[in-house]
Amino acid sequence: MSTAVAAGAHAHEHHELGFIRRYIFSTDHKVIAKQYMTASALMAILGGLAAYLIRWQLAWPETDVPGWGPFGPENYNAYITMHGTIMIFFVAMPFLLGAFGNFLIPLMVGADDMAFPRLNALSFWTLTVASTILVVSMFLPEGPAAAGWTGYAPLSANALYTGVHWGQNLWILAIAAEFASFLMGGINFLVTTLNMRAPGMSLMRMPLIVWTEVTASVLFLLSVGPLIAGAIMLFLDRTMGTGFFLPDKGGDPLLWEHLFWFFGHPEVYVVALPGFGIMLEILSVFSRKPIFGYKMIVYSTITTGILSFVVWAHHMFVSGIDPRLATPFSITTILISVPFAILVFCMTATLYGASIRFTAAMLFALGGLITFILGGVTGIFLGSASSDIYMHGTYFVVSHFHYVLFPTVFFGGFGGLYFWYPKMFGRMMNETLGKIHFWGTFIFFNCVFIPLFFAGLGGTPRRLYEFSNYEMLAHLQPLQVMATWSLIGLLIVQLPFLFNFSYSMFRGKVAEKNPWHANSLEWTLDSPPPHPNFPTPPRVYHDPYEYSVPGMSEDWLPQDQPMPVGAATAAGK
Amino acid sequence: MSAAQASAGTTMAPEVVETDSLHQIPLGKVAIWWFLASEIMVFGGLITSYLLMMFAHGGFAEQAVHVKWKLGALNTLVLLTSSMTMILALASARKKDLEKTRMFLGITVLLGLTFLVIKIFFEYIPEIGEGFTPASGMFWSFYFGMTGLHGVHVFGGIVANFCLFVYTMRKVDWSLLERRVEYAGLYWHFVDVVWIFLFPLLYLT
Amino acid sequence: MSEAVAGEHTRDESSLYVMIWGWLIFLLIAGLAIFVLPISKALAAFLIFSIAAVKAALVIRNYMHLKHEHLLIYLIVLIPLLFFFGFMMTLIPDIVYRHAMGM
Amino acid sequence: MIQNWMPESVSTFGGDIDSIIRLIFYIVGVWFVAVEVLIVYFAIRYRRRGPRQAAYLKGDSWREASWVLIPVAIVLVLDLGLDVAGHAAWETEKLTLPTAEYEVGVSAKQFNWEFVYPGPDGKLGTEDDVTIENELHVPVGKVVRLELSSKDVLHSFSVPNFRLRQDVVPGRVIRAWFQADKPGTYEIQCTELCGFGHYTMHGNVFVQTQQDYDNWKRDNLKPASAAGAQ
Repeated sequence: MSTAVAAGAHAHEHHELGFIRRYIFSTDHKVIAKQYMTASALMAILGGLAAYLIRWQLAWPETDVPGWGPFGPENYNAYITMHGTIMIFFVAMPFLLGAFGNFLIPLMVGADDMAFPRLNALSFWTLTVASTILVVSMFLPEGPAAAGWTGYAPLSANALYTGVHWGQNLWILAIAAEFASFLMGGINFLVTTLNMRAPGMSLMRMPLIVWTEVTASVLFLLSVGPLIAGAIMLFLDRTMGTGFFLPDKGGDPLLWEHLFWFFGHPEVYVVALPGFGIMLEILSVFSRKPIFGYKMIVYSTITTGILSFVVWAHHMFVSGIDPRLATPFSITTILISVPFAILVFCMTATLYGASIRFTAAMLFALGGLITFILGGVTGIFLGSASSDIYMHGTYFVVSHFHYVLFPTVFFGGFGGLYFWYPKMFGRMMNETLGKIHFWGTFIFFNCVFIPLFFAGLGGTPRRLYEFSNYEMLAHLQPLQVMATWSLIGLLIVQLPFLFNFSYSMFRGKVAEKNPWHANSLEWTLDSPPPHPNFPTPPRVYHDPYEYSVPGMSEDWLPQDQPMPVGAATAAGK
Repeated sequence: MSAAQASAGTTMAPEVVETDSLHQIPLGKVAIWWFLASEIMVFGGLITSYLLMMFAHGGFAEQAVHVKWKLGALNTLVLLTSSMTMILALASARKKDLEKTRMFLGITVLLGLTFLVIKIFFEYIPEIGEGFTPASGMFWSFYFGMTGLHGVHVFGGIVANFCLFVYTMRKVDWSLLERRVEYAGLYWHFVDVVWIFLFPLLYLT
Repeated sequence: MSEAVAGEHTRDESSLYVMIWGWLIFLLIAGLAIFVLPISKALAAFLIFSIAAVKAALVIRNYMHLKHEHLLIYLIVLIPLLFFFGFMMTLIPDIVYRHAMGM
Repeated sequence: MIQNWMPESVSTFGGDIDSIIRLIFYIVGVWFVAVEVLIVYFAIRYRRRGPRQAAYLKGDSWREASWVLIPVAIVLVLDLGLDVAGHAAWETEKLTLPTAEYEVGVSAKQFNWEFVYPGPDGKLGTEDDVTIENELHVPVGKVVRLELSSKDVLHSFSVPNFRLRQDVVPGRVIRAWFQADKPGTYEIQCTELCGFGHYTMHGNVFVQTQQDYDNWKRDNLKPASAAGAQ
């Protein structure tokens, strides 16, 4: 029984279905991807609101927040917790893994749908449940969890310490449900990529975004277990009176930190790698060049994945673990900069001798690369144990990880949206608005976090409600004010994007099959692609980055077209 | 889920073998193994924490004398046997012998239930009666936490097997049944393996 | 399910399965025997856990018929075990350290 | 130049920490500027002008790959160098405990620092200890050992001027030390989220000349029991 027939039958039963089954409880990976995108967008608005409240309080302490009202210390702790949790677990992962992974993997490997369409839908609805739980917890009388997104015990393990009872419990439940959702999703990604590739699509011919998504899924699958165990123990501590993390009952707070960061560090790469994948795709297409060093990038991605499992204790250098652990962990930590250096240098080398078209997508990819580098290099300060003694827990850390996550999640993500929007919705987005959006985002983002680097160097601790207690920080207050103004700007420049996104969906210029002249398989299909994706199973002849092949008339060569003999020899193959 | 695996499992295999040997493995099997891999990490996290606590401050052995290791041994016997019946169910499914498949699945379900009954009514309840609750000491926290999580897994396995048992009541699609029994079995044996380690950890310390 | 895999299973292995079960029971009894016998705690623990490992190996290789599987499946099983042990090993100095500091 | 942004370093090991920070800053700074400039230059230099075909470079051959691998090799060497350079400072501050000339117990609680000074018998943990909140008085130029413990949740004892930071973990006693070499008043921060009052958990270190310290000690470190007896 061949793919097309199987999925064809599969699809027919769909087309007779009504609106609900087709758009709400659909099992079509493209629809599910859009659902993920919507979910993450809604949560992103919440996260942005939290950021606005936090920053306003930090700039003008104890003044009523416009459009909100008074904002007390307990609210502050609650909202930094929510901001972190939402942005990492309910925006970054659904956006980069859920939306892009779901949309791209089957299309790019030439499969008709995910391996397990129903499991796919289930994982999305599990995520919805998780988000709902989290949002509900924000409306509890005593407020949501307030122990930080890392939920360090014992603060999180005993309600007495924060005064939050069910807020924290619901936080644990929400996180657990989110994990369940992405476990299902990750298994789906892996099986699809391993088993459902089209003929000729060998592993080394897969687009890099697929590689990064899959590596991210593996990292998630293998790292999340200990934290699930930890979450169970934490929940028992809060509800059954056990004392896993409570010293007065013989527990050990550092155990939670170990369990959390064993997951928490790979999680960084779970988010960062897909962002890089998107940037790589865009870079290659708009510089009309093959990615420089495809194999090197693949291997460094895998190396990053493996290394990310042996660096977690660098979050705990000064947390009271055996100080002798610090040196090995700072070696591994700093070593992880090597694969990332390869990644960055390869991207730079891809620009060399290119013929670059500065579309909004390309601008976002380049902007992401440029900003990420700052996030990467500042990591060295924190990776070296001795300088971490001073930097740890300051705004320097805050800026560092925002510089790592924002470029990958938002620059990468926005770039991906501008790039694949035609394929997703069959219409083009407005380029001018897109460029306004990019420059606004780029400038304001840097204006938010560069000041905070210096605030951190000045010794400002993070997670402080306000700084008036410290004379030594008084002279740094202007930096906080600047950051807040920039954040307001950053939030405002998202409006053109939202308008552009929703307007183009109905009024945008109708997109043809391959508006960017790109190579990978999804561009060989109509926009938007039908379900089943491939009316005839595609056959793949070469890797997806054959741009500007010497001795060819046009400068791109789709994956499902064999390389002309003359060109192949000219390309030195 | 298993149905999804089944439908997908049949689709790709034949035509893509030419590309890549991985395609010979049915989708569902790869998925189940990945699922088990993450499960290994879950129980791994718990076991690691348990050992860490045990080394960090002893006193576990003194507590462990209160658990009913004879019943634990009996439960181990039950689970091991159920594992055998499960694999025999698969064997007879491969021989297209519906009667035996159904019988072995039924036995497996019954053995699973026996395990839970012994666990709950002959261990948990008397122990709590004797005043050993999850709140009474680190060892008991781990004892109830780990066996409880394992028990949940056992229950899940029982449900899955019972669904298969019911499925065998009707006219069956053999390849489908064979795959489902195999995947349910993989999970069931994994639960068994977990217990093989939990038993000495918790009862024989 | 492709012929290659199905082919391996066509021969009947039921008798083998029962034999494995016999071994498992024997090992279980052996473990319990070691538990009740008056030998040093450390040695007993070592023996009991080696036996548990053997039992697990028997179940995984035969009942979960890993021995018939593709290399990929082995990797899927071994990698998490690797990380699990690495994790455990890394935490040990932490405990030792706590004892050294008298905590 | 990164120094100007950091509070003055007044402890013996502060200088080492600062020098490693400076080292990282310069190494990393050079790379950062170099790569950014290169990217921007490429972006401008190779922008699309007319139908020029882009170069076909896959970086598969070793010769091409070396453009990336050689810089990466340098990065690797520098990384290891940084690890070696960084270890010394970590060793002095965290791995070694010089014999203490003064001992102070630090007991953190939501949301105060309690400093426990040994009474006349000069030993900690005896009943004549004196507890003072949020004020740590130490003599200049003497090795002071802190015995950090917490009564409730995680805290972190941080004195930016000393480049000293150590989390305080309930259920453990963690030792830290410092030797201040400049009299003055420096601020103590709690840098681990410890509840809604986290931002109020603020203290001061008074580094005093031996003379001032002895006076202060005479006036303030009377055993509580003796005071009660009178």
